[in-house]
Amino acid sequence: MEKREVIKVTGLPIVAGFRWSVGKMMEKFIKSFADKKIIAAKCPKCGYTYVPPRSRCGKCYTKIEEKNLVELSGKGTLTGYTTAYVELDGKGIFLDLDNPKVIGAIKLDDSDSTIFMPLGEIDQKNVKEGIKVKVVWKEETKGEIADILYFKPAR
Amino acid sequence: MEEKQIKYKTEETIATEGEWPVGDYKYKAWKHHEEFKEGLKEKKIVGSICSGCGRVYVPPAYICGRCFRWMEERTIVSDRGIITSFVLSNPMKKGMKILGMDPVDMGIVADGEVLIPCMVKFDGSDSFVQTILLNVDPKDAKVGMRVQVVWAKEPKGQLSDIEGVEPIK
Amino acid sequence: MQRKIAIVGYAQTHHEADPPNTREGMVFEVAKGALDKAGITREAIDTVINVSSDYQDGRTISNLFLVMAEGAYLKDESKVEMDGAFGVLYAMMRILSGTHDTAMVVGVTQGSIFSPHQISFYTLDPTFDRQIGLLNDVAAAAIQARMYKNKYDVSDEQIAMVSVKNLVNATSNPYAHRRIPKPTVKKVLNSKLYYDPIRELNISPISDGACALILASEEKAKEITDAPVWVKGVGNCQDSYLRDRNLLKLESLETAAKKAYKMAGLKDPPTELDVAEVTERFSHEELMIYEALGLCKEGKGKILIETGVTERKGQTPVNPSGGALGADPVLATGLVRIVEAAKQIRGEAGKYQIQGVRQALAHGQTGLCAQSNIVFILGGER
Amino acid sequence: MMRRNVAIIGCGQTKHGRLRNVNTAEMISEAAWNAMEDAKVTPDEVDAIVVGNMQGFGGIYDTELWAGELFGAPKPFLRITTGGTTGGSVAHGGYYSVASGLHDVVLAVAWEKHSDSKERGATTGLAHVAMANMFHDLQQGASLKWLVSLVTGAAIGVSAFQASCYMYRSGCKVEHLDMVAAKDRRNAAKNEYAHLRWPNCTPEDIAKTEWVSYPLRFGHVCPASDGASAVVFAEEKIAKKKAERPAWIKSVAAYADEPNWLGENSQGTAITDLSEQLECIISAKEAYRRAGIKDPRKEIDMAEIYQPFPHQELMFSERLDLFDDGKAWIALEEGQTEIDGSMPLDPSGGVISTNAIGSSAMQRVLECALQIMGKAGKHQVPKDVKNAVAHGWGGSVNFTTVAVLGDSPRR
Repeated sequence: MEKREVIKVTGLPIVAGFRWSVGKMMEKFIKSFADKKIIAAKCPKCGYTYVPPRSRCGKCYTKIEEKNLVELSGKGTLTGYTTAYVELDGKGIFLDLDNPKVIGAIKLDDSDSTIFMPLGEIDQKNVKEGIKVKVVWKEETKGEIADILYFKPAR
Repeated sequence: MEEKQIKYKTEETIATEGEWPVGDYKYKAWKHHEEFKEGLKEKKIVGSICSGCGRVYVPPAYICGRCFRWMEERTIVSDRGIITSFVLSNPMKKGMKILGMDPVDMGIVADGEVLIPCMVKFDGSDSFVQTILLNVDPKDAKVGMRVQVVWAKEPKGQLSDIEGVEPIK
Repeated sequence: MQRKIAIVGYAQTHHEADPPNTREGMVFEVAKGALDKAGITREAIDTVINVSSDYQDGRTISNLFLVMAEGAYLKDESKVEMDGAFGVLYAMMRILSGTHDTAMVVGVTQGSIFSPHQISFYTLDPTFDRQIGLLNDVAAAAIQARMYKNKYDVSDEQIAMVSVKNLVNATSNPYAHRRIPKPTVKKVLNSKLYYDPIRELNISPISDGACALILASEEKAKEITDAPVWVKGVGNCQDSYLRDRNLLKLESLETAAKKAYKMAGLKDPPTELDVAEVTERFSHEELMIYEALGLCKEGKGKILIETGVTERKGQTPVNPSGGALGADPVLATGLVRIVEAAKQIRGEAGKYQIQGVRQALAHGQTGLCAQSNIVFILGGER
Repeated sequence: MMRRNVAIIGCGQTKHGRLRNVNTAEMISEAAWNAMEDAKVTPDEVDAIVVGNMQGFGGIYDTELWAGELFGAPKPFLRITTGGTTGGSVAHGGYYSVASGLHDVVLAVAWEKHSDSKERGATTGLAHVAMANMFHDLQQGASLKWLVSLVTGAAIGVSAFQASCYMYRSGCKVEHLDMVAAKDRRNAAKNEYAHLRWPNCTPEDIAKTEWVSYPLRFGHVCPASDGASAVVFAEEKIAKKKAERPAWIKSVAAYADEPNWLGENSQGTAITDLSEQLECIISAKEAYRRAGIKDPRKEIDMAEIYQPFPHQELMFSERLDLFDDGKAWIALEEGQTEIDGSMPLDPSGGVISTNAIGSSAMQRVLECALQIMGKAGKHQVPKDVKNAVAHGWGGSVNFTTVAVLGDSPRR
């Protein structure tokens, strides 16, 4: 039995890299960030509005095309939240955060999806379900996901 | 010639990026190679033998899936055997990058060298071991060829103690 | 069902954080253990279903290296890459089709070699949520827990009571991983805060473990054992992606449960089920599971835990083994639930045996906030 | 007991190639919708969905959790993943889902999106099969020369070694591999969904390509494709109602052998001939027995074989008992395996022309179904196809999936 001892094997520092093509709908969505716009896909049949947009309605299976894209105001309602005291380091370890982050579940006005985005400019005590929030853009936007900094209380 | 081939391609949309840190896993393994390396130090090839079917596994394996039992016994097999398959690399060139290394520059292989990775079944074993066929003209490499181990001058008890195999004269 | 199917053998490892055992060793241990338990040899098995994950194992086609250890050499073999309970579903399909009569399902995960939480991150939409980088299974569950708490006025203490119940139960289960002396609500509420309101003891532990189970058709089951545990019903369903789902209830679990109840002929599950073994990766989730399974009305899960209905001595004990909060070898966890439910029916649960169990429920899940669920109804009598 | 008959009533796929204008979810749903439309069913009529791909290649875990809604979620989903055989295993899963009586109509979808990987070709995924072993060997003091020989010499993994074994066993020559590759590239030119199409390709064209590592040339090697394929399975009554000529699944079998290359963490395995492929012999035998096929050489009309490398078409056609062991190259020389031959092999062009790995073995099933349904278009074989065999191959050369399809239900 003592023969069946176990050793640990560590790998070479290799990382597998990926670059996911986003498709036409998502490309429009991300590129429109350059103009500080958030667009969504509205199902032509049932009206369910997806943000980020997608090419097929998950509720009634109708095909959604580029002509069904609509622009949102960038304002919305906080429907849920959590304060993060840790974050993953990318290798599976939870690291403690010196400054806890608030993650918001946000339903943008005129859309039905919930997006999960960082909240900023807000005191943790004031984070409540139902408050109105709005998007805060980088000063100079380039048409990339990082153009959205966070959401903050609307008033 | 290339232009006769039609390969389907579309226009590109932008892409998002991400990674999978495959090097950060902390795998667990048996100490089967420790046993194997102990043998190499004395120029011996260690295998495990199944008490059920008598098959000999090299390097030692721990479970015989045929007889569904642990393999506790060990045995020594010959350092001579036959080539069961081989392939030829293209000639090594300076400037080639393999896993980020330039093997010619690093002196691992000679400029123009053709590597012959091969599989060898040592006499008395039921496994093949993957190694390199040395000291032979690539044109003369054959499946079925009798070979013997080329041992490192001073075996240290590591896998590289088997430098490769060469034809038995 | 067009054939009757029974569980005739099972085995699990002692689930631990980082045991001195390999993937291969664990799989061999449980495969052999399950055969021994059933009193049969490898030759009697027709088909083998492996349950493991390439991401969890850090090997593409990770099951190929396990063929010999799981007893699948020259067997009709396949792999399900979801919770182990889905593996049982596939094994059942193979027997129901009439192609096979006996099947072994083997699930394995080594949380110690790479974190399942990191892997949960890889299930996110790579074109958006993965880029935002905030979510993972714990963060998503925290948002859900907060929503649930607010909507139904559930307190942190009530949620902590789920952890206490399961951790107390785990102390008498020799296979459980997380054993803390005298778990209390205070201990749970004082444990490290991850994502508010979720603390360390609200999250299932990261375990290494394996589990195997043998299924047989009616004819074979009767040859093999005097105490077959019959699979009376099964149902499964996968929900929409996180963004377009109502997080306040586990709709796909409700659908799955209804299907399983119907197949098993249950009319009033809370009274007809003697015990349930469910996969609660987070303690609030167990309350939501009560509701989805129809053990209580929406938002009333807290009453079941407060009044002790789901305690070992309660009317419908849930997770007498300690559940996933007691041990969570991710892909094997649902399989363990089925085994624990079967043990209760056979009266083999030892110190945590519930008296007089004739009908039991087992649940497995995959995905963030329990996106894909499967429910089994097991029974002892014909 | 009564066995339930199951048929394929619809097939769908994407074009294969470098698909950079869609994301994975859109790619999968395109194939799924094509199949549902072909089968004349809506998602509401589909009871359950079986999916699979090789997760390491695209970098997304359980893609269907994100993508499922585009083709049917909420619904019961089952993910089956077995390496190269994934597509075959997913198809088998679809078959068993219906045959079990638990579901009546099931959609099976398999895919791969290689171009999402930053590394060239399929190297990410393939290297990961061996990665854990390689790390282990290096930690145990394997030499750099050994590593270089492994990476350069055996760049296409174990297949070059297998070709070497097979050529020794059968006496076939590199010229025969050139002939197979040329035939399959010509067949692919007739298949609008194929990735690499080469009209009028000759063995001489192939012979002009450079060595990857002897005995395999670049002209022999499959491309790394993006693509998805899907089929709809239905029970007998629905199948007869929905499809004019359904493709009946007569049997499936998928036996596993000991890993042919190395075992877990480079332990030895007791196999020395990579071209023996016992698991394929047994899978075929079982599949024929279950299908009631007594003489496959007479009863099988065509085969779709999983052959990312040309020696595999010859080797597996023998293991599937369509030719004698070591004699397939003679049939090749005689033109029997051509699209208009007596035993057409891979009229679609096969994996050598299109390899979206997770989908490839599903494609074999799909292509057999198309041939039986008479829907294969320009690559429809001229003879009447009554029975066809679909093969998948993978793992460490130790997994095989076999499905026997026919124009009538199993009796």
